[in-house]
Amino acid sequence: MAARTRLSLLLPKNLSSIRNQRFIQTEEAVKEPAYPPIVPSLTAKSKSSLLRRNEEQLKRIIASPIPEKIHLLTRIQRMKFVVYPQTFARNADRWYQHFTKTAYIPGLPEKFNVGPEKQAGEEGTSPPAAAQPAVPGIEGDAFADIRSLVTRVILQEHWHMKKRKPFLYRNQELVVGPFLRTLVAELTYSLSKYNPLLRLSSLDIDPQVNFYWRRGQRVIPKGHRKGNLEPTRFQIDDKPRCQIRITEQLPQFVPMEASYEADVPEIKLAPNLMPMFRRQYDNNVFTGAKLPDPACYGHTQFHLVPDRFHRDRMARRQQSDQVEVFLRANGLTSLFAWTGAQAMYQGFWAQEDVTRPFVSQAVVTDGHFFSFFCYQLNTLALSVDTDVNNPRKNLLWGTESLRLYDRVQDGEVVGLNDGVLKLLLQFLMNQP
Amino acid sequence: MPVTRLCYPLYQLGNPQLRIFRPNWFLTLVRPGKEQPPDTVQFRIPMEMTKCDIKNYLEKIYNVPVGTVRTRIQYGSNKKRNHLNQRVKQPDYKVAYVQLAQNQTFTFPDIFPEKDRTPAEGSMEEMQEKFMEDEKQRQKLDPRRGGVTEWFGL
Amino acid sequence: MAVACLTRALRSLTVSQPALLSCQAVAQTKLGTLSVVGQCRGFLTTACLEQNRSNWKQREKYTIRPIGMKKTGGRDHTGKISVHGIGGGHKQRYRWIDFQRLRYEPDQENHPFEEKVVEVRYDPCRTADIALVAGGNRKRWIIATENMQAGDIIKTSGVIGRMAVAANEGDAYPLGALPVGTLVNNLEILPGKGSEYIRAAGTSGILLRKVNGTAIVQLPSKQQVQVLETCVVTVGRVSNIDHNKQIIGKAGRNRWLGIRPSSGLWQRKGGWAGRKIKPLPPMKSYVNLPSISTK
Amino acid sequence: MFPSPAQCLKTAAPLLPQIGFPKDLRRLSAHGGASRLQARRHFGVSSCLTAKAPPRKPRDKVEIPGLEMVTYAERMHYIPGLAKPTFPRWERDYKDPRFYTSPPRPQMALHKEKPCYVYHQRTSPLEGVRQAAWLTKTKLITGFPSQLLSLVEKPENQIPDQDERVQNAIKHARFWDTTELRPNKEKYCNTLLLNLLHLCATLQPTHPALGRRMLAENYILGATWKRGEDLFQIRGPNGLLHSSMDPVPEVFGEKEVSETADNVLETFHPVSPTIDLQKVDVYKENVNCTGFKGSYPYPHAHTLYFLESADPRCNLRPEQFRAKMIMFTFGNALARAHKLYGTQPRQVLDRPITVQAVGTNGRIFQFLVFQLNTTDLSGDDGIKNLMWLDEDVEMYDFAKVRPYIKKKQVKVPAGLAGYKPETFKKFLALYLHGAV
Repeated sequence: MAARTRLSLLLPKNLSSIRNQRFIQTEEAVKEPAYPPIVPSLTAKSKSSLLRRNEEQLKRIIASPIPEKIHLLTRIQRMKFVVYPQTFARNADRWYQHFTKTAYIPGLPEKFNVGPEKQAGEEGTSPPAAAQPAVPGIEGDAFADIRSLVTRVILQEHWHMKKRKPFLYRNQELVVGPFLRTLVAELTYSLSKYNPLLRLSSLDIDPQVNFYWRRGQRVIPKGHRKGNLEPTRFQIDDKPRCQIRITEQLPQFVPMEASYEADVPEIKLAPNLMPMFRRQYDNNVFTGAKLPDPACYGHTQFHLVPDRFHRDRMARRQQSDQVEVFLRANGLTSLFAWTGAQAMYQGFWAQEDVTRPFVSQAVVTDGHFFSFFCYQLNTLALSVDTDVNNPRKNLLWGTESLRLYDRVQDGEVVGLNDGVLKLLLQFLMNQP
Repeated sequence: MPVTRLCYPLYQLGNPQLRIFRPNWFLTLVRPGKEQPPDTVQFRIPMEMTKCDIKNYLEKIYNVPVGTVRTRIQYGSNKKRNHLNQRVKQPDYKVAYVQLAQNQTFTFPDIFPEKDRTPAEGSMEEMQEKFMEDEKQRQKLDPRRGGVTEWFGL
Repeated sequence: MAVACLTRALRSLTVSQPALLSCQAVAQTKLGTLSVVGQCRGFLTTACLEQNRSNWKQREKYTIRPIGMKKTGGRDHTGKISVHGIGGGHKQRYRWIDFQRLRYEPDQENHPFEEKVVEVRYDPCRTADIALVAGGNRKRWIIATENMQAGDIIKTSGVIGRMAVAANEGDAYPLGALPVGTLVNNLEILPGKGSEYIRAAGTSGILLRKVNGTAIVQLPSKQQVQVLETCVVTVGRVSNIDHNKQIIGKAGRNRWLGIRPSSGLWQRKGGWAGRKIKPLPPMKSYVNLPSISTK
Repeated sequence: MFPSPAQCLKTAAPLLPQIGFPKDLRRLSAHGGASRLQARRHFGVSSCLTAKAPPRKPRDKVEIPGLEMVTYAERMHYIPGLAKPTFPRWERDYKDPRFYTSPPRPQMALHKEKPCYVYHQRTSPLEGVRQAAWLTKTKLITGFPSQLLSLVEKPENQIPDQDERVQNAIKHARFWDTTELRPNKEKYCNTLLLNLLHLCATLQPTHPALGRRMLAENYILGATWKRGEDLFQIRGPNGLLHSSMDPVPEVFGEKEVSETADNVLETFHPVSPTIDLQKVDVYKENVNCTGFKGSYPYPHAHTLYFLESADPRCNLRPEQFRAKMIMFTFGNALARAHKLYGTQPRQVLDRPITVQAVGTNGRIFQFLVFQLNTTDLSGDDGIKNLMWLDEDVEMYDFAKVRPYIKKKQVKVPAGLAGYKPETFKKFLALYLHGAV
């Protein structure tokens, strides 16, 4: 106390000299700006401070290396909508198009255009189509070989092999699942002669594909965060039957600018009316292998329609109109998740949008019917702040389901459709 | 089948074997509180009714194509207290969301449309309205004072 | 109801009074079927102690798989405590020991047979170690002897020859076939019944003498028993000989073993305390009892 | 202290209905012992009080011969005075699987006097490989066949960047396959095998004969043979089968085959060779099925792949796992031989049948080459079958997500450590056998 009083008494004497010195200093400082610019506080409870913290976080994410980046982006767990690729919801494809900002284009891209054109003619007359060389590189004998190989694969699973009777609603899993797996493996191996990309590929059986993104926002209606804006989060946990990963990227189907005019349905309603449900667990972004794997690009995914959504069961429940919708929704979400995860493995995310399109293909099948989907990821900027003035859209091409063969009768495959087989070969032959 | 316990008349020999009982259930079509997709219809239904019941009810009696049915049970509030400070429970009810099949849509009809409410010239209402408006105008503070209270004289 | 119960109780205390009727009794009189033993309930102090008790030990077929046990807590089938001081402890699984060493395999009767020791291991349910032996088409658990190891071959025979056999440890013979003075364990008291004596860790009995068709064995307690010479014994000493040197160490370890502390009630030491010098009990004879045929 | 009886009566009165009261009261009070008995009953807790009343005796029916009982059967409802009708016991005339009870065992259609010993995928034989060798009458040679290993030494039979790609396959199985930190054992075991198979199959452009192969899973095998006096069967699903259009060339020449006649099978005396096999007496005789019906285009079993942790409910120890591999390889060969040469036992097969097997637990591999020379398995003498078993070959030493640190020293670094390229060479040699 005493010291302080003494100090205060002393101060007035020295004050004038101190003041003079300070004035000189400030005049010099104006000339050369030695002070950093005035920024909001980092710790205060204000809007500007919040903005600054967000910016700093953004900078930190952009500056960090890719594994760190993915960790930072998926770190915080909140309630998120779980998107099931194989969903029971009706008319799910339109909702999913909105969530992923994807435009659906019926038919296949120009590259495979030989296939769909033939489709129309082929239903009735197969001989002219078969004569036509459909797949580049595989003609005549080579195609006949592969055709007989496919016949053998079908017969093995459906005719030759002695199996236990599958349990109720496990038929697809136990009969068609091994068939699809064998078909894909054998086709990949026999085509690796023509497609050198497949030699370096990696074939995953029952892999796991996850993707996490944000799209849209809502005002929190109640609770202690009431009134705040909260981005709507989505998570896809997909489990394809098998998938082929490659070391090089597939070429784009169309340039990015072609997607500007495409039309994406807009749905204003909350996603839980679809219905979708929210859960909270680890946010995962995963292509089927972790980051150090060299085969980090996607080639083709193969999905199996489970018994629950089998065509016959849907027809029994008078939901035949939903069959194609279901397949489309499945192809759309699975491909979006896979390509999105590939893009994120290259370091792109909502704030750093993709510089080159990412491309993957998928086949959804129930053993008899095959539907083919191609996906081109043009943008990952889906969250609210990045979505404004972003004309890019993701593109999905898809066919209706096509019948590979009619039935197996007395050790013979009846009505094997060459067009579908060629389309399958074309998909596998796709290379940069 | 209705689940309620009914006392059916005792079967006597010689009566007809096949008897049909209509369900004694009532569905209430309600206006959705939150906006629903156009193909979704919202009902209030009795507690005992199941999804299959609703589907059959709508399809068999009203010929409505039903896609899927989802139900939930709404908890009636028990927050209110009576004069003895005991909790008073509102009854629970079940809500069904019916998605229509075959691309059918449904919008809840506007039963009480907004009428044009311009009162007749020179009527009592008009005069009353005018009076009220004047009164309100008078109650307002002087905008020039810029929110300074009345008692604070300049 | 409470009032009724109370009045009923008090009424029954006063002897010389006109009886009064309780609610139930009146209900019965109304029906006109008043029996002397009415069905009214008395004061109930305890709930019915019926437990979910199926007999886990009762099985049709022998198995070497460990069987899950249900703890009794010292209660018997009526639910009353029959053994004090039991409860808790580590969970244990029961391994079914085949105590009848001379159990022939089906359709191979009366041939001496050999078995191979597969495994010697600890058993939570007894102090001795147990051994898994395999022979022919079957496997079974037996009580291990002192030096038994995995890979040993042990012999079992039911033949009593003229000469005494030179038995190895772990072999099983009838008492009549063994030389006098052999250390034995797993003693049967009736031929074919299964061994009941000398099964604890580190114990052994001595074959003292053989008298016209019977054998006299000294038990670990120094008591002598006389049994038929066809009773099968295992040669040697039971395994885990250091069991009696183990130190429990703390009260908690006894709890691990499922032993609860005694009541703690102070009781004046009476005649039970202190050393007593008593003569050994006379030799016990199991000879005259009717024997069960070996099966 | 006690209330007088009158008071008591008064207090109890409103509780009691009045009807018939005084009469019964008098009767009870006259009966002197009643009150004492009541007292005992009210304070006692013995279970006889709480017990239920004994069930009423059923009324014995009087049957008068020649007199017909009038029942209400045709009236279809109860009528007092008429007797209750008795109907014959209802027998179900249709088949309902929920209420099916099997007939006693000896009356079953497939019941046989002679028992059969069944080997299936969950059998864990006590003696392991020795027992399997006895059951299949096989001469065991440990080690890997050198002529097969020389196949892989040639550079054209190797995959480009072989070591790196194999290491990537291992890393994919052990580290990269899951979003979790590390995959569990069942998962990485399966993934590693599939990855290695995929690697081998990418040799197809250079070796077109590899295209004449096919993978099959979950097929059901069945084979029957007699060994000594006993009947044996092997049946059920087993590992992943790699089957081929062409037969696998035999590893041993005829000279070596004829030399096996001198070999003496190892016995394990006190234990019977049938120990731990399932003994059944209801079975089909002559079960012989390769698992495929019709004219299957890939009839020759090439290699069987077994996973040690394929069945979570049945964990076999390594010795028993090897025995399982031998038995099922033998079963496949035997089923094929029975199809080719008939089920009658033959002393020497014209062309021996070779089947290979690979077993793995995700780190340790077992390689087996089995050659079926004879189907005459009854006696212990004569030509024997042959097998080459390479036990416990390690693919790598450690695959650790976190480094193993002891005493502040890194004993094992994180990641794949101690990769051994020879193991994959052996794997590739078995794969390429018959295609080069």
